[in-house]
Amino acid sequence: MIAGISTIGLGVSIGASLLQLIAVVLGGPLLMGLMVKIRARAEGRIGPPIRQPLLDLRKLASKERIHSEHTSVVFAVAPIALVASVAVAIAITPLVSTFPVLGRSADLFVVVFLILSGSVALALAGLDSGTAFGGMGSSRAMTIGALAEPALLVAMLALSIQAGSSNLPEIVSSTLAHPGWIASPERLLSFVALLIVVISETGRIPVDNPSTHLELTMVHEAMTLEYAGPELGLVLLGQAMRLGFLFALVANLFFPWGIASGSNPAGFLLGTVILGAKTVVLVTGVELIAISTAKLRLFRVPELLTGGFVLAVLAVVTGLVTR
Amino acid sequence: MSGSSFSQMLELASGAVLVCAILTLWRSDLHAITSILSLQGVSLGVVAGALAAHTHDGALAATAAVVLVVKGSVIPMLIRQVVRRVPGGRETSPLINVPASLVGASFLIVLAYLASSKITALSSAAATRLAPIGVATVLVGFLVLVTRRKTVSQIIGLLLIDNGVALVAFLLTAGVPLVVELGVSLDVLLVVAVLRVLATSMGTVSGAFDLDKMQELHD
Amino acid sequence: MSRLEKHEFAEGATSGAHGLERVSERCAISVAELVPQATALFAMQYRLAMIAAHDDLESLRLVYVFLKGPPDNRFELVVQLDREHPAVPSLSHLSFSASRFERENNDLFGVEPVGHPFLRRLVLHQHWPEGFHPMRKDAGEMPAMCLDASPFPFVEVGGREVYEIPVGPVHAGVIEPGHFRFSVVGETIIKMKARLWFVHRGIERLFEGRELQSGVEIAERISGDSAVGHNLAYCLAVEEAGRVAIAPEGLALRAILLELERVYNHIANIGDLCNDVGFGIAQSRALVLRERILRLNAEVTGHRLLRGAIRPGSVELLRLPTPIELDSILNDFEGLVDLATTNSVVMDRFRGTAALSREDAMGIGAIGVTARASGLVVDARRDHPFMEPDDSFRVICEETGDVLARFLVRVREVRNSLEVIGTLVENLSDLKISTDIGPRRNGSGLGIVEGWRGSIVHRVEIDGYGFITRCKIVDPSFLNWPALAVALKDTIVPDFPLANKSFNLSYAGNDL
Amino acid sequence: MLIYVILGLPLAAAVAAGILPWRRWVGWMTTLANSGVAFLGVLLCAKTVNHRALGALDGSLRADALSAFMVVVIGTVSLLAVSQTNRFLRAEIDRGNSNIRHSSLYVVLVQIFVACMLLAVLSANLGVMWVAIEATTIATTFLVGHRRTTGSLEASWKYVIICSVGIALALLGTVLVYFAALHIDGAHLTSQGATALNWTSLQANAHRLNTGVMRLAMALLLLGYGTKVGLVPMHSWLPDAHSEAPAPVSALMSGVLLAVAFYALLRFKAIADGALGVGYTRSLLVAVGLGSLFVATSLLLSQKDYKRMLAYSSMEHMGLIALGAAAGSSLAIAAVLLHILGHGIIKAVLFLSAGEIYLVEGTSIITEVPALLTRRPVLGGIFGFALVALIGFPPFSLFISELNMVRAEIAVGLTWVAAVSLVLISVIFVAMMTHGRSLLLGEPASMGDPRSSSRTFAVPLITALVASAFFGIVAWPLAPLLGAAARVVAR
Repeated sequence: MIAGISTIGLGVSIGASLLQLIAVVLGGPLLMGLMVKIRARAEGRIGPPIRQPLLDLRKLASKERIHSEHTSVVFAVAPIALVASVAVAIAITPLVSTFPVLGRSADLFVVVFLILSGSVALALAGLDSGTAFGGMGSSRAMTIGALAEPALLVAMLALSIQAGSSNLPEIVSSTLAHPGWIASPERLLSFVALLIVVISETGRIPVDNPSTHLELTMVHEAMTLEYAGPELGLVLLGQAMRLGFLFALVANLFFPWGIASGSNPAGFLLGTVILGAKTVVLVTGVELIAISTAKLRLFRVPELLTGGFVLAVLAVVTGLVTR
Repeated sequence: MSGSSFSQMLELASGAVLVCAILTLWRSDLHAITSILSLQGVSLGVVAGALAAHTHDGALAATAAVVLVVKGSVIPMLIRQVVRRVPGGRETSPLINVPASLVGASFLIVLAYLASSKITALSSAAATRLAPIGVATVLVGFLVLVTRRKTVSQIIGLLLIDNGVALVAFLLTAGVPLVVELGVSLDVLLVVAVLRVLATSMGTVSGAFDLDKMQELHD
Repeated sequence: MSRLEKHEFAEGATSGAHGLERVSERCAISVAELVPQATALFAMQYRLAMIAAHDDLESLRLVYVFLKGPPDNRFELVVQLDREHPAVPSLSHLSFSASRFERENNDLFGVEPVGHPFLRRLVLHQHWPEGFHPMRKDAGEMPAMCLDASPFPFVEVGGREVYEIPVGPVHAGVIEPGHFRFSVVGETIIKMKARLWFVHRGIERLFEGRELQSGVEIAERISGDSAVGHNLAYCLAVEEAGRVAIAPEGLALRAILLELERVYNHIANIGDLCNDVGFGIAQSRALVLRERILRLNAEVTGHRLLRGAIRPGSVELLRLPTPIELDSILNDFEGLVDLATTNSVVMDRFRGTAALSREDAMGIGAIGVTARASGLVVDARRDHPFMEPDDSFRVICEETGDVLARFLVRVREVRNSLEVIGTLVENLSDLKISTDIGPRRNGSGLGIVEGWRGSIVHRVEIDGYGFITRCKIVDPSFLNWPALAVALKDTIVPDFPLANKSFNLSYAGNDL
Repeated sequence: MLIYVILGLPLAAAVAAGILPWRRWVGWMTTLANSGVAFLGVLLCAKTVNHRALGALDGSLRADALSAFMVVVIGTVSLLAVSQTNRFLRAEIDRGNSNIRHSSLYVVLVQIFVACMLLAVLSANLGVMWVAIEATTIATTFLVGHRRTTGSLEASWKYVIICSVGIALALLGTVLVYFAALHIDGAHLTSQGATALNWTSLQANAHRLNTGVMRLAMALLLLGYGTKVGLVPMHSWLPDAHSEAPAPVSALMSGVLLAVAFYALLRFKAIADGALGVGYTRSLLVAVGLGSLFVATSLLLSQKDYKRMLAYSSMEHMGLIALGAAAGSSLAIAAVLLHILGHGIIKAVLFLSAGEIYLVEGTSIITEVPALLTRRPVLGGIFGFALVALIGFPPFSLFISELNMVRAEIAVGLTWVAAVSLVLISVIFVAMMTHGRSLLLGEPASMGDPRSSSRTFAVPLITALVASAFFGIVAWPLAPLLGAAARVVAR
């Protein structure tokens, strides 16, 4: 499996990674727009166009930079750190091709670490602004993150036990080789657990309400209240990329079919299209769940996340039992 | 039934039994919990049915039918009648909160896996390997029983334990002999019926569906 | 009662104007008699509905309006005060509402409540100069605002790990202004203090010197969502002052409008509650339904918010809602309610959130939906009816006092209101009822209407030339705002918007 | 045939009592049925004493010396308890606490209860035995909650929940034993089928059972059936159920139900000893036995309620029996069985007289019933003698059995266990004497009505006391039977 990388050449790998990055940078905002659209349609509204987030980003990029005088360098660096960490994660994860650059290092623990460091950067920025809401948002986000990250790790562990490796390209490749795995209990359990984590990490209902403007109830929004202009654009881009990345990752871990495994450029293009289709299906499903439910009471969110954690543990144990 | 689809079916149905047990810890809406319990009974019946189909065992098929009827519909129906009388229909005051009990459950699941290593070592059959799932269900049932304060929740905890034992029995020994199994099912049914009557009269005598309100006896 | 010296209300104790049993009494007393008289009235289960202050140029006059029902009992205590040193003994030890009215009069008229334990500014913010009382006849021009005003004294909550979250007065979203300060431990609210009166417009002063008919335009804009409630209260007060009786059909037409207003506002609120828990799909359905009713309103009265149909002495509708329309609204409404009540997450958010106990509701003197959700049976349609209540009318109460209770009270009131409208339209044919409100005479009148938030009370005084000399307004929000603060204790911060929305109090109606 | 009749008698009595409305003679009829059980039990003993076993129903039912001995215990104690049923029911009806319909139900349930216990000891199949013991829980629930007060309902709730959990664990243990039996020597046997759960075949193949599984199974079984026996850690139902149940039911539960559950443990112990050697089960039994003794001691010291005092004393004796069983030698098991018989009879007498005291005094607080001996000499006398017997005074049989258990423990090297248990027994001795003295002796506050206890009450109880003393002095009628029964399970 790993031997394949040598046959494919560094250049192609870099090309694949770049393609992934471009796909997610463009696709993430579009997915966000899609979610807004789906909700609007379900509520009987027309809603903004799907490309609205991209338009917003362009608008924000052309604005002037404004910093609160109470903020430090952390506040300025955090958006860049967020985008950079997600970008690295995107580049090394098999999304379009099974052989992205640095695929050997694409250990799932590395990816989890990258995602986590983006969250930490945002939380620090929320604290740095010194406002009541920023601190509140950071504390809530960290509480939720502290429960979501272990669930994410354990759910991934369940997958790596089944595949016999924690290397993401290998997990994806071996899933391709054993299609029967997707109906196994540990796959189903870790899929549900991962879905819960992704919903909470991307701040969707029922964990967080991305469309609310009520300061007191917000989680992820509250941390970024003080941002404006291009930096707000970066934060939004980072969040959109993270959303796109997480959904694409989940889609590929559980339904890897269509991913390019050779060096054929046509295969890459096909892989991109199929990846887009998979994530759209997944995102639609998640948004439909979000529409049919309401936001949980803040103190019930830990119940949901620990539930996800237990399911992940269950997946690991079932994996051990049925091996 | 082919070997691999048989074992996959067995895995899914057994997994469902345990997931249902986790869900009873997770949810506090008693109506929902009752439905989950019913689902668990059905999953248990499916386990027995799959085993019966695999081994062409008529007695086991009969057992599966009994389990489906008794645990899938009769017992949940009895419990639903008690739930209707609980004001609010919710488990409001568990001794430890839901996240903590869920984390506890994950420890119990690992514990069950470790504790069952001696059992799984004895046979390499597909079913035997799944025995820890049954043991874990028993332990989760214990957790429900110990931490929940509504009379109904305690009945549910008891049934979880019982379903877990039944799952172990099916997986390890393809069910105890039919006569014993019938006796066991009858006993469980009677216990639930008895508990239902007790819960109802406790509700009418002292208005207590909450065991915290019943603290007359202690040393 | 025996201790009270009775003075007959100008023309007979029982006003048979609307064919309803009503006991109205007025009693002029000295300052010294106030506390014993009020104590006696409170002992007889009267509630203090307002303290209206009047500047009669040579002296100041306070009118304490006490209400009790059913049967409809209204009692006014009138106290004359020295204009130079106006002071009355405070009733704050008898009634929490009294303490708020006294602070209001202290700000606006300079009437000092002697013995008030908590005498701080209420209506006027700190930048108003000391000693300026805008409602006095001789207040003159608007004074310059002070820049060095002391900050508003919030009670600070000490202790480890307590921190403060200031919110407002400008909020995200289109909401009226109000400043809230939370003292919080973790996510739990220990204390919430609301600072209002950012939109104080001097409405009561605007009434003074207007013609009776032209008071309508102001009354309908006191609180935009309660156009009928406030206007009807105003008209009833004017008609009582002028001793005018409206034919029962006219009262029924007015009742239809009142209930329509209740329905569209309650439905909007039900949708808002769902939106605040992130259940947008229910809100969009509620908004669609509200829009349908607003269009119906436009067809019934010519105005989407039901303005312009009710005037002193008259009521005029363009058409009546048809039973088919009402049925269809009810049908859609039941679908909406089903959507919300069958969602366990929504119900979980509502249940137990921001519970206001019956005792607290009573102690604060809460009224309207807020009070009924906490199990208090108060409804002006039963207690102080302006027309014989319809047989289908029910006072709707819940016991738990939480968000769910307030939600359910609204749901059940919508059903009941639609039923009431349905039976009222059956027996009506005339769409226009008009009575001449002359000949001119001077006097005072009290209008009490159960608006959709609660009892709205207007007390109007008119002179012999057809002009208003004073209009004192009490919106239910004025009495209910303190209840929100009490209910929030031990609620978590993210539940505040939901709790606030469930009370759904008016800023404009409170600030006046 | 004999086995069928023994099982059929209480069942027939139950059916009859179910059809007929409750009358005094119905009560006497059930008494007759139970005396029949006791008598036939003796007959069964005579047939099995020479190590023969009787089978019935294709070998599903089986009676050896141990079963026969248990039948005698069940018969005797239920005879004692049922003989007081009429008095109890009459009193309840007179006080308006009960009616004819409830009384009928009561009689039926008692007989079903007895039948279930008989089935448990006569079953050859460990699964059927489980079903029978679980059925006793169901039958006794409403008996415990007979008075329908808050306290009795709470007690029966606790009783059902805790015992059902325990018994579910026992089922898990049974399943594991069955699993081990199906995989003898690591090979999967399917031919065994239903007989794999027959304890004779299990005992024969014991040495070939997988040790890992058997360890887990035995721990679960001890925890599970231990719940029914009232051993720690799942004992908390016992004081509540025993103190809230009507006196005859308490007598039956304390006297025999605990013993029947212990009988199940003895059976499994024999299998486990074959598979694992004596050490494993012994250490488990010592742990729960000493634990129970310790808990019972600490709670007896400060006990204010005489019914709860008797309940904790049951825990104490079950702890002693567990320690005796831990020793496991023939001598020890014989002593254990004698202790079961002696405790059953004495505890039944005590609970019945405690019920009588409660009936006439209206309270179960020890200090509120002073000078019983002066005011009610017969009742006080019976209670006093029974208490003395319970503490282990000679000449009553409990003295002999406790002595022999201690001797057996020392003989197998459990000297420290014997020493600890003797210390705890001494503490209990002092505690019970103190409670007994404040109950029986002292200055009567008022004479009350010196209503003499009726003959139907006194005669059976005095007879039982005399019998207990008789077996304490001369052991010969029992010795061969005990020996034979002990050899069934002892190594």
